[in-house]
Amino acid sequence: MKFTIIVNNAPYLSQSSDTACKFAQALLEQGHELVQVFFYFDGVLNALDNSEPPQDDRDVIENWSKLAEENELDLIICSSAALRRGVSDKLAVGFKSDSLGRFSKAVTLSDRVISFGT
Amino acid sequence: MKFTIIVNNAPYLSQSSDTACKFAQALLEQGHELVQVFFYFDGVLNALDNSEPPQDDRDVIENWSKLAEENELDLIICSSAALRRGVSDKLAVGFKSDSLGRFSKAVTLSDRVISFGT
Amino acid sequence: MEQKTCLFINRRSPYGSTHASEALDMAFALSAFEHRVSLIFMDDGVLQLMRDQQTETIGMKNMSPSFKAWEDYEIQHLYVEQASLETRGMQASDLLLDVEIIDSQQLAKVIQSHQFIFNN
Amino acid sequence: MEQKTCLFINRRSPYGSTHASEALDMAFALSAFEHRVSLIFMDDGVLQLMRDQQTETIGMKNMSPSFKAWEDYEIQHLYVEQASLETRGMQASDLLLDVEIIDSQQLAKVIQSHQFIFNN
Amino acid sequence: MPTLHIINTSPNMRTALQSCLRVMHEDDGIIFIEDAVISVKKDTPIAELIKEKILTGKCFFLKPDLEARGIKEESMTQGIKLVDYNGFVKLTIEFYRTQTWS
Amino acid sequence: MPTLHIINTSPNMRTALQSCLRVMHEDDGIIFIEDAVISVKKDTPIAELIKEKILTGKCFFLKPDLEARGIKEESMTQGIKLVDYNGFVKLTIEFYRTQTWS
Repeated sequence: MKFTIIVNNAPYLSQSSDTACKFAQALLEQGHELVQVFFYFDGVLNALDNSEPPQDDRDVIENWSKLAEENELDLIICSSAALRRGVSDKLAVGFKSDSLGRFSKAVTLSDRVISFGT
Repeated sequence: MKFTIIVNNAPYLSQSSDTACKFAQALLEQGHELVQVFFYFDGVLNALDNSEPPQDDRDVIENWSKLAEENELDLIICSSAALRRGVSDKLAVGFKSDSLGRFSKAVTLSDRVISFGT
Repeated sequence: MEQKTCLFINRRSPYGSTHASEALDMAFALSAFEHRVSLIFMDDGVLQLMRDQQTETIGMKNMSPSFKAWEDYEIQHLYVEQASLETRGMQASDLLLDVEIIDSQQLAKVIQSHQFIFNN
Repeated sequence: MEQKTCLFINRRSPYGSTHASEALDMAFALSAFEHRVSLIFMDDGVLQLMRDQQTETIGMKNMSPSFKAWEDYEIQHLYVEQASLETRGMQASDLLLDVEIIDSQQLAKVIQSHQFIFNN
Repeated sequence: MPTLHIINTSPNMRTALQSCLRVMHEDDGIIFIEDAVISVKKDTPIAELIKEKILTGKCFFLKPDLEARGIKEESMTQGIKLVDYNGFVKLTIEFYRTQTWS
Repeated sequence: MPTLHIINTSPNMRTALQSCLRVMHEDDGIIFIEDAVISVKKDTPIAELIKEKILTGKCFFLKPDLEARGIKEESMTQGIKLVDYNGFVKLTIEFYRTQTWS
């Protein structure tokens, strides 16, 4: 089955980004296809480069980067939401900035679109 | 009277940062002293440089920068909250990253400590 | 391209966050890319449609003109939940647009008739 | 330096956000800098004190050990609101710390005895 | 030494107002800002909740947030007080401390 | 074609659950994740709210979030179903669409 996942919240402020990442991992392990992970609203803040969480806590952004690398995933942040918030061109590994049009294409190709947070 | 203002939420996600800025302006116009504006939790995201909101909307971060310049204010973001979230060293005009100790000193000097958001 | 039926459930007050305005951007974008988009306003989302919003003093962009852009897009339906209006002491005449006012059971059926639901 | 009396009102569930854990960091910092700090747990904040939290599967840092750091700081009081426990079907024996369980009216008085209130 | 309670989220969407009312002292004031200003509407469940507090004359609303949301004076509960940002600052001085509820 | 409703905030703090229940179809399912898992506790006001839904056998809870918050099996309402992340994925396939309530 073909999934698109939407991440609507900033990392750390909300557990939603963590849950979305665990969910994405589980669906990939089950052999499903992840068409796109789209980051909207404050979700675009998941792409900030060079975050350094405390050593004894998890690294939300790195978890996404790893998942993207291992599975050749598209992690797309909405360019206009990112521009508004000052998320610059230098993004964490695996993230790309693109338009709502790119998201719209993912919707076309998907059997399920699942939102995490807001 | 001496105020410290705490901004707890990200810009745009929440109106709290806007309200805090309007409140700060009003208290300065009334001749009160603003010891410190301290940004905590996702409030540190107010310091992201180079944000470009849509032309017909307000620029929350620039509003803070202007207020700081005109009134020689300290806009302090919590360094550990910033590090965790990937808010880098290059901050918007008027913002400085510093420890909770710096905030603690502001508390010492204040008659009122007022929180906006969370 | 395969069109999908997309339903936006708008539950937030305007201005307290950008959720209301950014959700509209997404709805318009999906509509522009040939998806079939409808919107439901419920809970505090009904406040997005209030007449006479004046945002000068809070220094934020007025959302109301955005709703006039409806006509440029092929938005299928605009629904408002009756119960949400009542709880807030509001009536159809308070709203700046002609909408379909429906009860909660009809709303449940609207949800069932769409493929994808977007919340905000 | 003038000491202030600071009260943290912790109303959030742990793990759903970092509010709970970052609020503790701030409370400890103010205490380390000679302010007189107390904490109230109310609403979902009482869940921060639940015994036997196991966070391995969600991949997040367990908050419980942080509470043992109390003893290194001079935290004045730890209060828990009785009504918040009851609504959640919880009892004092569910909590990992000895705390002062107070009713809502006592809580109102605690607030009145502090200079600055911090919410999260 | 009364407290000014600041509510900034909608009581239709969150339970912060109930918690605030539960632990509020009778001398305390309350100001509704941002999304919380919807509480001003008369003849609603929230109006009922804050009825007694309004009678004490210590129920305030931030006017710019009311205007932004198009809420008209004739739909407001009687007895509430409107303030602008300047008035908000003055309230935080008049009361001894503030407490924010989100 | 039933819907899976996803609740991710605490019904003690927000009113999303009430809105969800109001517009939910009787065939729909509901899964409580993140801060919403506190809804699992028996003999509470929330348990009462979702009582009927539990009887339909379509009330799910994300187990890792329950464990994180130290909620024991003996304090849970009978009839609820626990799932892990894999089970959560399967539910989103079993139901025709999802709707998230925050």
